[in-house]
Amino acid sequence: MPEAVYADLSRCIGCRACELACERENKSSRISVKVLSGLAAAPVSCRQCEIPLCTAPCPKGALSCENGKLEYEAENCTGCGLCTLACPFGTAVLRAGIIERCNLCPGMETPACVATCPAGALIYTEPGSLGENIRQRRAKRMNRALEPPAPAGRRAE
Amino acid sequence: MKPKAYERSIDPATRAMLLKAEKEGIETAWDRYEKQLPQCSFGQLGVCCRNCNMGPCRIDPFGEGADKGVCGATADIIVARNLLRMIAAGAAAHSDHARDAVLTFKKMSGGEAGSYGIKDEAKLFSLAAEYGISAEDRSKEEITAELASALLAEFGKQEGPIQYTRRAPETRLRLWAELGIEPRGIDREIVECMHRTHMGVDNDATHILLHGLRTSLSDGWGGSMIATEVQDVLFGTPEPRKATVNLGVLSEDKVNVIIHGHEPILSEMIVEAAEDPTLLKLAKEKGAKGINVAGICCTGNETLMRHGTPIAGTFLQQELAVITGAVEAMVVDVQCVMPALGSLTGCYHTKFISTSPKADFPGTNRIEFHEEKAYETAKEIVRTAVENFPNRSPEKVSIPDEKQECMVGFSAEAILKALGGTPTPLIDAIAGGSVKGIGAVVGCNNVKVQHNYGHVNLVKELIKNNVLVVTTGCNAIACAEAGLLVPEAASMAGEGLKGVCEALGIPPVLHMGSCVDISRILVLASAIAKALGVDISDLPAAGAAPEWMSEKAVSIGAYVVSSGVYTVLGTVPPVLGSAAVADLLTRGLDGVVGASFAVEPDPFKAASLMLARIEEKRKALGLKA
Amino acid sequence: MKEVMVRPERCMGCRSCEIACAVEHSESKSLFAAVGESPSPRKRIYIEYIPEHAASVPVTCRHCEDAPCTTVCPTGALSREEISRKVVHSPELCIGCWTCSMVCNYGVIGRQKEARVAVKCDLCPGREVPACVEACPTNALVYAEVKDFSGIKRAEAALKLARGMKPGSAL
Amino acid sequence: MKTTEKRTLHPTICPYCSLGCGFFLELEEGKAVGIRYMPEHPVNEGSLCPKGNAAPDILNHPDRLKYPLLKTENGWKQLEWEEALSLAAEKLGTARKENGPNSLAFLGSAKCSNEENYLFQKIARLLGTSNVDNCARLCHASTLIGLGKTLGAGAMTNPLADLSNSDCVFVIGSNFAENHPAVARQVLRAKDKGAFVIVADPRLTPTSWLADLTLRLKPGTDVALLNGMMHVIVNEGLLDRNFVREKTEGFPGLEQALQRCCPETASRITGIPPSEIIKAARAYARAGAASIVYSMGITQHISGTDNVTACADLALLCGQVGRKGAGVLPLRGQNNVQGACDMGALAEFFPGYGKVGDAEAAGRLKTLWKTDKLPEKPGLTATEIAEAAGKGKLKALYVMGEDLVNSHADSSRVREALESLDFLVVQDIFMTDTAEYADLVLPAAAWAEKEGSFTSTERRVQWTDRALSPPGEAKPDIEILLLLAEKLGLGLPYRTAGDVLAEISGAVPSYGGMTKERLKKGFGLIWPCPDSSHPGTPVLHVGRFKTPDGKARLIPVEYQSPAEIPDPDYPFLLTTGRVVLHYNAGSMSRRSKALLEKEPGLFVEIHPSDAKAMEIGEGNRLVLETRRGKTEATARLTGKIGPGVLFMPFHFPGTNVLTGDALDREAKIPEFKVSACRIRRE
Amino acid sequence: MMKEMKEEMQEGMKEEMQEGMKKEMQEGMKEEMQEGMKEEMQEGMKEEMQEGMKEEMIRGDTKGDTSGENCNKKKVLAIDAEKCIGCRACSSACPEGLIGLSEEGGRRNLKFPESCSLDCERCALTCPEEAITFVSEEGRSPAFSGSRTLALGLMACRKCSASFATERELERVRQAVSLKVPLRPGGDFWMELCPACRQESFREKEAGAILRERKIKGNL
Repeated sequence: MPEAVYADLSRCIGCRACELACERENKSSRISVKVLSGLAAAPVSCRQCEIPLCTAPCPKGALSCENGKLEYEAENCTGCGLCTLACPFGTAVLRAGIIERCNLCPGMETPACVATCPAGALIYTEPGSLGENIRQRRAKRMNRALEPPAPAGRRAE
Repeated sequence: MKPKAYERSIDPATRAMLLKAEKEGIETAWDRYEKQLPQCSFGQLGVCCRNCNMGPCRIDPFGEGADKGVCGATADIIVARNLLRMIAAGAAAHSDHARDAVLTFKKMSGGEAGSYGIKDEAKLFSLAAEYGISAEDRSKEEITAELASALLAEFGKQEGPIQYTRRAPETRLRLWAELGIEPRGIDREIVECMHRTHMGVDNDATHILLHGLRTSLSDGWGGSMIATEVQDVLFGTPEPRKATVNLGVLSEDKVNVIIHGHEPILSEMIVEAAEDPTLLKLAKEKGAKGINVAGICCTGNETLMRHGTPIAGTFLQQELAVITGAVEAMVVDVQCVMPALGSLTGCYHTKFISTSPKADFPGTNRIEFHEEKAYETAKEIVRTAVENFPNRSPEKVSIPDEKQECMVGFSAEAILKALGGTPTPLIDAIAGGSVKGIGAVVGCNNVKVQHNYGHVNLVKELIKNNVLVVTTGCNAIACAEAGLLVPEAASMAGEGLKGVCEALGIPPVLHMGSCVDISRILVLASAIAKALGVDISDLPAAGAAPEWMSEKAVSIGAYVVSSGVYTVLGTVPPVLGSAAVADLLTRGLDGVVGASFAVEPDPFKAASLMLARIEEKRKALGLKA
Repeated sequence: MKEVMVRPERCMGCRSCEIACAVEHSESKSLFAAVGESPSPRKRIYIEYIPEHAASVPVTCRHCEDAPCTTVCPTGALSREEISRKVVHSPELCIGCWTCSMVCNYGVIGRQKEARVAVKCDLCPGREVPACVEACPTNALVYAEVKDFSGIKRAEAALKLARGMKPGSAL
Repeated sequence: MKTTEKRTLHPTICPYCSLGCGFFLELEEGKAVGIRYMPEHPVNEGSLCPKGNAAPDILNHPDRLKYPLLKTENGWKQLEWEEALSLAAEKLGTARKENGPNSLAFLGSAKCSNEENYLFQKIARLLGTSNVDNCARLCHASTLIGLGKTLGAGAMTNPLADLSNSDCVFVIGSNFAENHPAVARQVLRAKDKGAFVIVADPRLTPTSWLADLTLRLKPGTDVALLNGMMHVIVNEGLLDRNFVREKTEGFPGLEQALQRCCPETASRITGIPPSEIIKAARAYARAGAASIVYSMGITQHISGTDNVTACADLALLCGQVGRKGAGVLPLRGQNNVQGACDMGALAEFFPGYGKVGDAEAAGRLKTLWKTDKLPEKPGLTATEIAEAAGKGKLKALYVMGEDLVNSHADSSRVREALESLDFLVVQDIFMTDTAEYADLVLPAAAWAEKEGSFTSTERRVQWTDRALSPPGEAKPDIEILLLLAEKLGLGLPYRTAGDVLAEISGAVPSYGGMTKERLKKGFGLIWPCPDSSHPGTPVLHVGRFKTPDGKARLIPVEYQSPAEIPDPDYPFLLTTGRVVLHYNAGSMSRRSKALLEKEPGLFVEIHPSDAKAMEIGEGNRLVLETRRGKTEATARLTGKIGPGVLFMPFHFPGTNVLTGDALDREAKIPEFKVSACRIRRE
Repeated sequence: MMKEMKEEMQEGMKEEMQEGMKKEMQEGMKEEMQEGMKEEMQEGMKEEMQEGMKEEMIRGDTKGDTSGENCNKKKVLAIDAEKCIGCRACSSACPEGLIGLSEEGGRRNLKFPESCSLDCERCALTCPEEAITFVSEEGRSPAFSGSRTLALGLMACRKCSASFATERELERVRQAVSLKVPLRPGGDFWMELCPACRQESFREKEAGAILRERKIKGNL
């Protein structure tokens, strides 16, 4: 099942290590992190859509999608840039006739940005299983509301 | 909006009593069912395993959750093991009933159970012959004793075969032997079921199911058949007779005693005790015009077949009988007795009397029944009922007037006799096409199906298409209540069947007895198959259990299919959780034993399935459509 | 707007709601037929077991007022129905980008593997009461307006207090 | 070494901050080409911050010093090693002969390995002077003194991973999200388990994003906050009575002192509402296990030592020490600042924290070093070295891996001091601003070009091997020092770092069981590790404290306003700190293209209301002025700081022109965090 | 003043878009016509190319030598103004940079040379709309006279008003995308934003929840 990089914004500390790591592995960073109103940082990178819009206008089929996995052959890409206009997230960037988008670091076991994220904010997983740990946390919080508050001075040895 | 009572049953008497129950705020099985809804889906699919304390484990049928139990059991294993345990329980019920009968027979032969005697000597000698007990210069008592010990040995034996399986056609026996499903001993198969389904023993679905078939055969051609044969010897082989059924049989002015359960050992005595002059005198003293005994479930069927005692109702009508307010004593022994009767009888003057050493219930006056002093105990029970007559509070009494005539008592022997000693006239009728084939419709009631809706409509559909129907258990009572067990019912049959029925003066639907008496159908089918020189699976016959509920029905279904008869079930068995097991039962078995199951809640579609199979068999036998 | 409200203390983790939800969103809508269906039906309610508290909690879509998933969905597949205020998903618009399941802080957006689209709770439009609420044997799920539900909770708490029990504990 | 095709992988430790994150350096034909992550490393579990990812950039950087350089009238002249070292030895010898050993001074580096710092201070002390110090003076000197006085050991009490076991994390004066990003990983893990995080910081930093309660106190008022919290804890009986009774001394004195600072007074001083002080105190005291995390925000004040002491008092009051998840965690700055201090590269400490002047410690060292003469009086600290040089008392200064022009406070005075020296040797990997003033510059090897052991902030001593050879003629510091020692006539008996470590384990008791082989197996050892079978001690103070009687000391401290408070002509309060993309003086991080691109120049954060009042727009060039000097920076309008407060990073030359050199009386650490300042548009 | 100007522009764009839709229908009809025409042209071109190659082989002097100058055979560019969507793939593909590209005044201008002596035909191959074809000297019809400059209207990003694509490009993309996913009014706001602004708008949306949570949490 195609995996992708997902961000848990409650953990991102805006350190931009992912940008550095991506730049080192792929010449230019395909993930961009910006701090919003000094209160939170949000990374953005290609969402690896399973029914991608970016492949729709590609005249030469350079950008194609087989069973949910995006493939890009630079040789027959004409650099027309139509895919950059079709991507709703604007994460397909045309630079020197080649489309630069996150290809999930094929050479590495987990993408560089996920491996390097100090806060563990980037997760590389199958889309369906994203909800699992979020639900666990939510359920824990819901259930803790039921537990009576810990008595003063409780010592957890 | 139609009152709920109408949706719950098609039988007017039942509807009347349901309305009364609603008015009196009495909870019945239907109300309790509604409180259970929605029922657990894992249970319905059979993918819940509680066989060890690492569990309970359940398998997510849609593959998102767990796909194996803690020990790694897959859905196939769990469904197969649960099914095997149902067959084991069903077979155990029948076979233990047979054990009681044989023990009574043994005590009778030893002179310890004076209340009993031998009613059908011919059958005694034919059974003895079957067991190879020579009859010349031997007294009846000696033969009886030897036969008793031979029969008793069938239960404990470790190596096969079980004597009565020899009655099946040669091809069938060879098939069972090849498949390794020839039963070796009645108790042994059941114990092995329990062993195999213990955690970590038999974990291959097909392997488990094969043993299931073997256990069911030890029930069908073992336990049940022994019960029927011994009961015929002790109480006589049923002959055709007339009787009445439904709640209307209860009388306003007589002491009503209901015999409910499965073993005739008790009910025969009660019927006899009810004719005891002293008790009749006492009844008169108490202001009753007499003692009226009515049956429910199979113990009712047994006395109905042999004495024509009226039947008050099917399994689901046991509470309604009490609700009429006219029942002085509800006398029960084993199987299909609802514990709710305990609290229900509390609301009325009815005495709930449990008798079997093996079965007790909350809220009963217990009068333990033993064969040694059978008749005395029976009299004591009837006396209790008679003494209870004055306590009846008239304002609570309301007996529906629905009462239906019926012609019963069609044991295999009776049918053969009616056909002139051999099955040929029937075979010719079938060959000729006036009778397309034989339909065996059996089974109990189930709140999941509108009461008697499945039974009656399926049977009507079959006879309309010239299929001679043989019936037992609650289906028989349901058909009787719908007026199908009278010769006049031939008018509802197709032309061919109508002609045959009118010629022989028999109803299109033959009541062959209680649940254990399905063995009579096997004997009949085997006789016809041998006469035709084919296997049972080649006969144009099909079985059905439109409203089955008890584990006995699962065992019956299993041995009917293993004997080669295609069976259609009305309610869904808990097997759909495993595609493999479901496929094996509904398709795979055809290749194994020449018959398989089908599940079809709609009685009309069920009938067409049976007709199609019968058509298929006729074509195979070269009979014209 | 009525919502599926949860009383975690009553949840026994029998998962009947999960199966009922999957069956309700299958083609045949009947348990026995749905079992064999492909694509196999997907549940929209999730029972989360918490080992530390040995408790199970049903987690389902809260149909948030300004749902992060509707704001983030690029093609408008996830949108709020004007009249019913429900957050609904139209599969034909879904491009499988999964940003909705990334921002949803209940983690209740599931995935239909075969069609590669998101699936989420739509409060069973065809039914008067959602399938999960109906299927719950212990009434841990209640389909009510928020204000009515807090009424139920208040009554329950009062009852428990009257019996000298802690309001949060199960009956 | 793991090899993929023709690329080889070498395990190494990140040279930047003190966490000691591990990763694999990827080499191709001896050149650093990339990084592979090391998920099994206990500290960073494979993750690396931006600086970690850019670490290899400095390895084959064109600016690297390649040859020894001598300053002549017409620029730098390239020298041979032989020539350079004999010149240095000769200059040092003459200065020592003419004006005595104390006219020499040695500035060690927290970037160099334990072995190099040990050798460096040994040479200084063998030459007869204790004027040897390192940049710990500028960051955690107050921790050494503060925690030393109270808990008996001036180091982090629990390992970093232990933070995930805390139910409450009290972060005061630390912006770990930017300066020690891997710590965020552990705090977030604690939060997942339901921990309550409190962040006390004047600025709104990414660290405060993780907080459940933020206390935005005025800079320099930490003691008031801590005293206020302790007041609440004592009065509400939330303290751990039996811990205080059995394990501490001095509670009556503290209790009595605390009466004077109730939450209301604390609120007046710090600017935080009393309710929040009370809430923070209760959360910290009530938690099953609570940790205090602090850094420069606590230490770099004239009240630095008092701040540290107050933190220790708070922890001791609530018994939150010496247990899983409960500890006091000072986050050190440099990758081997803890090691440098352990090695005694401090004016007042011998290796192993024996006091200079303490006869018994000196005796042990004399036998080990087979010498009869050791300095009896503590030498000049780093800040005093600059001062003494200014007054002409110092003749020769040997600086190893330290850019004091940019990292010391009041850099204009530092520049004058360096000019007035007779002889300045700078041994570094780049031509830093300090090296410009040197008479002799010696090219050193960077971290991956030499072998040696480094001690991280959690007392974990890790060994790194030599991955590639240094550029040009550069030599590992250890080789340079050995050659210099020979030239100075001090016959030192070792050749490799392993030999030096063997001697260290003799000199420093807590390194007793550490050998090169043991350190290379697994991920190093956490000291104290007294003997070769000892597994190391992740959690300190279990059972008893390292004080003579085994009991900790509760020492009351008074709030003292910062040296320089804003006044009419310097209305703004300037505080300095770090940003995630640069490191300390920036000599390394500013040379990495990827990092510089993202944070190109010096900026000053100013509150929008102040900016509007002075018509300052975003990005305008501003001139900042303090009593020490002037600097230019671009304005950044943000609500991260409060009105009347300015923030500047010190990774660019110019920031420390502004900072004052008022020193903490005990730890002699300059007050970087508070300076009065004024600004005007350029 | 700036605000009104922008409104008119948006008004203008809306009308154009509606016309675009109308035009699109007409184009659909025209396309069948062009299809037919295109086939003959390609047929024509193929024969002509084969002759050209045959000639060269016979002459044998320029075999293998594709550098432009000394091959004197000139080919005329035929530009189909209707088809060109101004995606400038051709200008970046041309090795000699013969196709001029400039953008001003809300218009993107592509200056096609009248003829080209290179025979790489890369521009024709890269054109997504196959708007560039080559006709021989004689076959030139009067319509294709002289060098052609196509000026295509540029769309300005609604947020940062930078012009990021021609209207036709966006029309082509909208058409292609709507084959995969129908674009409803709520779901195509991003079509009017330039890629950079799309990233920013998505970033704000992504962070919306956490920003609100941290603002609510109090003194942040």
